[in-house]
Amino acid sequence: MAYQEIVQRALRAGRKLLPEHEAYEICKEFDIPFPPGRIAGNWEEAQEAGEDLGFPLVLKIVSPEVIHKSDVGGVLVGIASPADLKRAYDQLLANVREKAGEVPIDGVLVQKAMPKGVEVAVGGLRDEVFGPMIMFGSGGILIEVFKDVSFRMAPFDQGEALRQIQDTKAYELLKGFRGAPPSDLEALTQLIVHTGNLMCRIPELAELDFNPVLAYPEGCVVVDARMILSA
Amino acid sequence: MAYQEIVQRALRAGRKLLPEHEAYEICKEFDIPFPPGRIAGNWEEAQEAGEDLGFPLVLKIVSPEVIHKSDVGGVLVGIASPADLKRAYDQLLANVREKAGEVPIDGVLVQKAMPKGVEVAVGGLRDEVFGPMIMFGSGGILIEVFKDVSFRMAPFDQGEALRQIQDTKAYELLKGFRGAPPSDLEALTQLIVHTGNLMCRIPELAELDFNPVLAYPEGCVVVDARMILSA
Amino acid sequence: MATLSSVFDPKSIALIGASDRQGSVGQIILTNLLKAKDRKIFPINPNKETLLNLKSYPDIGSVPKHVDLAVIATPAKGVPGLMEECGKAGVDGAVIISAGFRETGAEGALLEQQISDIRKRYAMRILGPNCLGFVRPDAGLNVTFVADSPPPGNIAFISESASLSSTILSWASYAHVGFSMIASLGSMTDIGFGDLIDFLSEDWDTRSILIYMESVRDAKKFMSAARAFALRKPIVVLKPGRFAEKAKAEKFSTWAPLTGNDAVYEAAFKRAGVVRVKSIAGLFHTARVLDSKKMPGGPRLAIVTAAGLEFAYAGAGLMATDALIEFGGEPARLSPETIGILKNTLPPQWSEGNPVDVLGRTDTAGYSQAISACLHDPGVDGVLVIYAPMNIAGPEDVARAVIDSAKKTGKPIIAAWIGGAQVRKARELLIANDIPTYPTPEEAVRSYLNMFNYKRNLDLLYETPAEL
Amino acid sequence: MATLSSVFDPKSIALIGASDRQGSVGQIILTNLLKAKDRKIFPINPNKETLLNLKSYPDIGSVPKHVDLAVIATPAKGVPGLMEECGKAGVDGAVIISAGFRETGAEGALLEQQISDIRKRYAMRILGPNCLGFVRPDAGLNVTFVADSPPPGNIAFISESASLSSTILSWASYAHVGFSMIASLGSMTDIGFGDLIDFLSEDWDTRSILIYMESVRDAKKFMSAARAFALRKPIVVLKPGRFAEKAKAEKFSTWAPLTGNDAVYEAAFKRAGVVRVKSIAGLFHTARVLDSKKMPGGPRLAIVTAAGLEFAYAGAGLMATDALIEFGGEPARLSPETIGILKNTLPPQWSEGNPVDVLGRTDTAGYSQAISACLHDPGVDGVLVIYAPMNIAGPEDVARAVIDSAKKTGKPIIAAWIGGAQVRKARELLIANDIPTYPTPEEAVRSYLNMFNYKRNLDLLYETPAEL
Ligand SMILES: CC(C)(COP(=O)(O)OP(=O)(O)OC[C@H]1O[C@@H](n2cnc3c(N)ncnc32)[C@H](O)[C@@H]1OP(=O)(O)O)[C@@H](O)C(=O)NCCC(=O)NCCS
Ligand SMILES: CC(C)(COP(=O)(O)OP(=O)(O)OC[C@H]1O[C@@H](n2cnc3c(N)ncnc32)[C@H](O)[C@@H]1OP(=O)(O)O)[C@@H](O)C(=O)NCCC(=O)NCCS
Ligand SMILES: [Ca+2]
Ligand SMILES: [Ca+2]
Repeated sequence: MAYQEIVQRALRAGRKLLPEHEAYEICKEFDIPFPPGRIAGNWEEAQEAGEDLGFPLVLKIVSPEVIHKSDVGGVLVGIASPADLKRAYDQLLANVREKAGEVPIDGVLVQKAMPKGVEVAVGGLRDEVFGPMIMFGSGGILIEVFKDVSFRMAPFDQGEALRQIQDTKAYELLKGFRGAPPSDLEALTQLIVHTGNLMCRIPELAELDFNPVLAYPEGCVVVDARMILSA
Repeated sequence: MAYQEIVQRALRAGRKLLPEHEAYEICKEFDIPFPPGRIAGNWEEAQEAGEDLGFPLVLKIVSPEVIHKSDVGGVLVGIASPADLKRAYDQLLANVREKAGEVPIDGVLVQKAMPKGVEVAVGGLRDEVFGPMIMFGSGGILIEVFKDVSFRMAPFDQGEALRQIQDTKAYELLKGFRGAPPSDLEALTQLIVHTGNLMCRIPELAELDFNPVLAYPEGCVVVDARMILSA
Repeated sequence: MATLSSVFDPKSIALIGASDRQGSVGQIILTNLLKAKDRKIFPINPNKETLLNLKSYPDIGSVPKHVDLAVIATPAKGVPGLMEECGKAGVDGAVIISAGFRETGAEGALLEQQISDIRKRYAMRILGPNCLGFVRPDAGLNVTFVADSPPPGNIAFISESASLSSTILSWASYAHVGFSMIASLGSMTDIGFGDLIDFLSEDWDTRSILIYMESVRDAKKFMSAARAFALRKPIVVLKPGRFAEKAKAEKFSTWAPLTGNDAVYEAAFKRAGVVRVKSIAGLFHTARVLDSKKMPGGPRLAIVTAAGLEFAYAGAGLMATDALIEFGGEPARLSPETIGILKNTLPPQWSEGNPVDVLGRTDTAGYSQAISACLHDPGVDGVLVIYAPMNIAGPEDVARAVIDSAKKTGKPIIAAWIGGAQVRKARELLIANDIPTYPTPEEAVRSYLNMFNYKRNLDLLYETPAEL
Repeated sequence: MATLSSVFDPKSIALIGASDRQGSVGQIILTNLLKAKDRKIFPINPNKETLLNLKSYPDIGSVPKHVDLAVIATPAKGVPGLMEECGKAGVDGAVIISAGFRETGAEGALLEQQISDIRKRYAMRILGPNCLGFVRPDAGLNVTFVADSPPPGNIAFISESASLSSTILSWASYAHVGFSMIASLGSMTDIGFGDLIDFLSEDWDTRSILIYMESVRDAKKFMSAARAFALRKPIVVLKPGRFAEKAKAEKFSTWAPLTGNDAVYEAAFKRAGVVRVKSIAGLFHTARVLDSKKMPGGPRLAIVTAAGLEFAYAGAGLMATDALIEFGGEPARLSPETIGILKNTLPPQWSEGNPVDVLGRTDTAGYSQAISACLHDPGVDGVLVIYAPMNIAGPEDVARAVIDSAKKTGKPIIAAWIGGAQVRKARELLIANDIPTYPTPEEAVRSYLNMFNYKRNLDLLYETPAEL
């Protein structure tokens, strides 16, 4: 499905939030890497997805009304076997029902668990004066505590993305801190540039948030994504 | 054993490094909390220690010639059962032999695994001009990447220790970031004050390094410790 | 649509609200206008036959010639009517000095809307309202009610704040810093930052632009104009609101929302190749550096201190080194050749490195040789000379040595003459000879690095895509 | 051991190396000494019968009275012999101006060691060697070879750098900032920071101490002296080497190790209650604030801008607010009562908050009322008045309004008069009336916050244990 359709469908439904799996569909068209995964509407589909993807897995709730999935126990990690998967599947639905009440549930995102990497964050926002901006910074809570973030006007090229990364302390980690192997800056700058293009090409998009993005010695991957459309 | 003895014994042996378990013996006398643990000289003692302490456990190599234990595979974590313990014990010795060669080994430190907490670091150094100084900062690699650290001349009281903490960004995390419960600042400031006293009372000590110190909603604990004596 | 030349390079000017009432706005503007070279001036005042010995006209319609620019300095409520008359009379542009529009509430906003509509109907251009006007020293053209006029030069200053315009006007003549234009934008009903930057990019005399901006109104126009200009010449901006988010969060004040998201402005300035300074002092210092016409090619500064009779303690040189590292510069590493040359010319106790300490007993020749050795070192991008009142060589003598050295090099030389009355004359001498001069070494270093950052941003600019 | 009074408050002074050779060190010192009130001066020179109409003695032994202080200004190699003679003659203290000791290498270090041994044997005290000497303006006592003398006042300046001492000497008279003492420590063979701070803590005239320190030699003595002094009065230090670690790491220069571990110094200053400034400008600004004798009780600054005729754009007031937040201050939140009072006195378009914009048409009474309303607000700790040359009220008139307001309050008022020649007289007027005055609002804000930090550090000091 083309990204315009995803956006238009949400707008028609009066939705401003594009949840993770829809965000990934858009990422796909802009060559932004994300983990293999599949939406399961019931247990059988989840089981099948698990077999196809292989373990370890992560389960995430898919609901138009749940924005902060973790807050309602809507994310379960470390699923190592088919038995784990069954337990996690039931647990996930129970958690959400208990903490979020009777919200509509579109299914469960069965996602391949990604290995550890250097955590960074990439974001986008549309400034009413200057237009699309791309933010890069340390991932997780670091970005908030250390305000370790740098902005650029989109679009821009990989050279500029590299300078954006170099503006932040995250660069120290990415270079390979304390003997760790350096992260793949080629892939990461590509991801940032593609995110810039995405913000430019979809004017309906008000904000996007890829946090964390995991950077590896080879490649990098967005492991949580949200996009918000303008009113 | 009184701290003077530990220090004198090391000096007599021509050692400048006090390894983790010796550092803890000194900590004990200054009311600085560390994880329950025991030195095992052979597998039987390790097994017994495991039974007494309870799982999960951490194993660490004890050798006067291994300063950076992790670098030689000399630390194994996540030991959940007696079977794990056996595997880990053998693995540990094999790792060290492979990576460090035929170094003298005094035994294995069997230590109770501590739950996750906010990671901070406490250090001490003796300046040739101003005397004992205490350093506080973010734990792990953050202290190095973000230079998030504040110094005070020792000794000082808990009020000053609190201001020292407040000089750093770690304070944001300790206050309870993003809805997390606040850490026990009473316990942490006490630990810092005691560390100051320790530096003042042991003039032979050139440097000490508690990194990380884990802070909890109740209490806090040093989970790695090193002390270095003056030449 | 009339071009901006009708506003900023008018051959004929009518002043609506001209007056001979001593000290009135209309009288000061008229006096200023009459100093202009080769421009026709038409005072307009319904109650006067003549003003300052000039024939006065009752209204714009009665002026017998074509009027390029009407300067309006009468109370706000009459301005829409006057603009309509101007339109009918075929006037091309207007500078509206009058306050009392958008900034005063709904009623004023309505007046401003009327002006804007009239302007569009007649295809006129407007600077203001609520502005100080503009000055072009080279043409002797002062369209403001401030009597000062700076020396002619190559810097243009565009300000959203009228009081900062008049501050720069007052400061410029004192500091011997020349300007090609000083313009106050006021309400920006028509002419905004982008328009003026575009206009100035065609102006032969303007080699750099300084801006005081509180918020950009037309971001797109600003970005493309600034970017195009910055590709060839420096633009430096002073913009408040760096802590707007914090001020808002802590309810410190109400202005925060006005100044926008600072991180976004920062990114926009980066993209456009605009250098940002953070304080009014930074603006002054940068103006001085721009006026000196020599740009740092790199961050490596050599420091020549004249630490007087003392041998062991470098004082000011150390402070300068601290500032250099703090603000991202680099103390230059002198080559073995340079060290060799210095060894032959300086007393045996000299510092043997950077800062180069020209010891007390050395006469001015010592400074000249040290400065020249540093300038010839390929590892040196610029030289800072520091003078403190303890030297055996007099402050003016050392200043003259610096001035001579500056004539022989393309690298920037900056000066810090520390102290009181004793060094004042030397400072004035340096300033009059276009050596950027500061009261302390740290301020000198900071301003050097600001200019280097401009250079670097410029270099980076060529690597980013051209389209917005 | 003789007390420091023999050095810093000598009743009888011998100058060894006195001269009448015009411009020589010995001649300038002698001329300076002769201006002292109620002190016996004995010139010593083996080749002269009289010097400047005074009987000269061939050596210290020939002086018929007891000598408290010997000032030595002859070449280094002869100094140990002269010190020995001083000791024998029962002299209590010496100021050794001569250079050529430790700072020049092994041979000089040996000379210095000899001096030190002799000093101990005779229980004398020494300032120097390799120092500029000291000045005590109140007593008219200038024991240096710099002719300037600052006005008497209540600040003591102790400097490891001679050139910074002479800079402050030159600057002080220009800035109308009074000093109780200016002393250059030189080599610190005997008298160091700690000794002098202890001495000054007993000095009635000294109400604050400024220090330029490159490294402390006796840390323990410095800490206890500084801490004791700082409990009652301000100590402010300027110390280079903040980036010594970085400079060392990147091999920028060789001085890094000299200045010690900066984080450790920072902690030591905190413990002692010493405020650190980071630049020479910071030192000057702080001196001005100390001279004004009013200390900020908190970080909440009200800003009164005289933004002239303009309504919508605050310019300088915004820049001041930025600086205030950046450096850890707080824009004062005006109480409803204050807002009410201001509403009644200011034009309807005023800013309704802090910065308080006294609009253009207001006469000086408007400024006085606005300043007074802010000063009476319990939520305001200090007031910054900003003047830019666009005001209808003249720069000196507004300055006088500020001076009058300052007389009626214990809260600090600071001023920023921006611009060029137009505001120079007003600045001088403010300075002469002890209003700390700056060329830009950001510098004013920064200096205010430096002084507030002093206050806060002092408060914290009472909470930390007294023993080191
Ligand atoms: C523009 C302004 C200065 C005029 O104020 P003023 O001088 O008090 O106004 P006046 O009513 O006296 O008018 C000025 C002159 O124009 C004359 N005049 C009035 N209407 C006129 C008209 N339609 N055509 C020509 N002249 C006219 C007046 O007779 C007077 O001349 P006089 O001195 O010979 O009597 C004032 O309204 C204003 O806006 N001040 C603020 C300016 C400002 O702050 N600008 C922005 C900078 S930030
Ligand atoms: C101290 C110093 C200034 C003397 O230099 P100078 O004036 O060239 O020395 P001179 O040899 O001419 O001696 C000075 C006078 O003392 C006289 N003198 C020499 N020996 C003497 C003695 N034993 N007793 C008394 N007077 C003596 C000399 O005859 C001369 O007098 P004159 O001018 O009448 O001939 C110089 O050695 C010095 O150290 N300069 C650096 C000072 C400095 O930097 N201080 C530290 C600040 S950072
Ligand atoms: Ca000039
Ligand atoms: Ca004074």
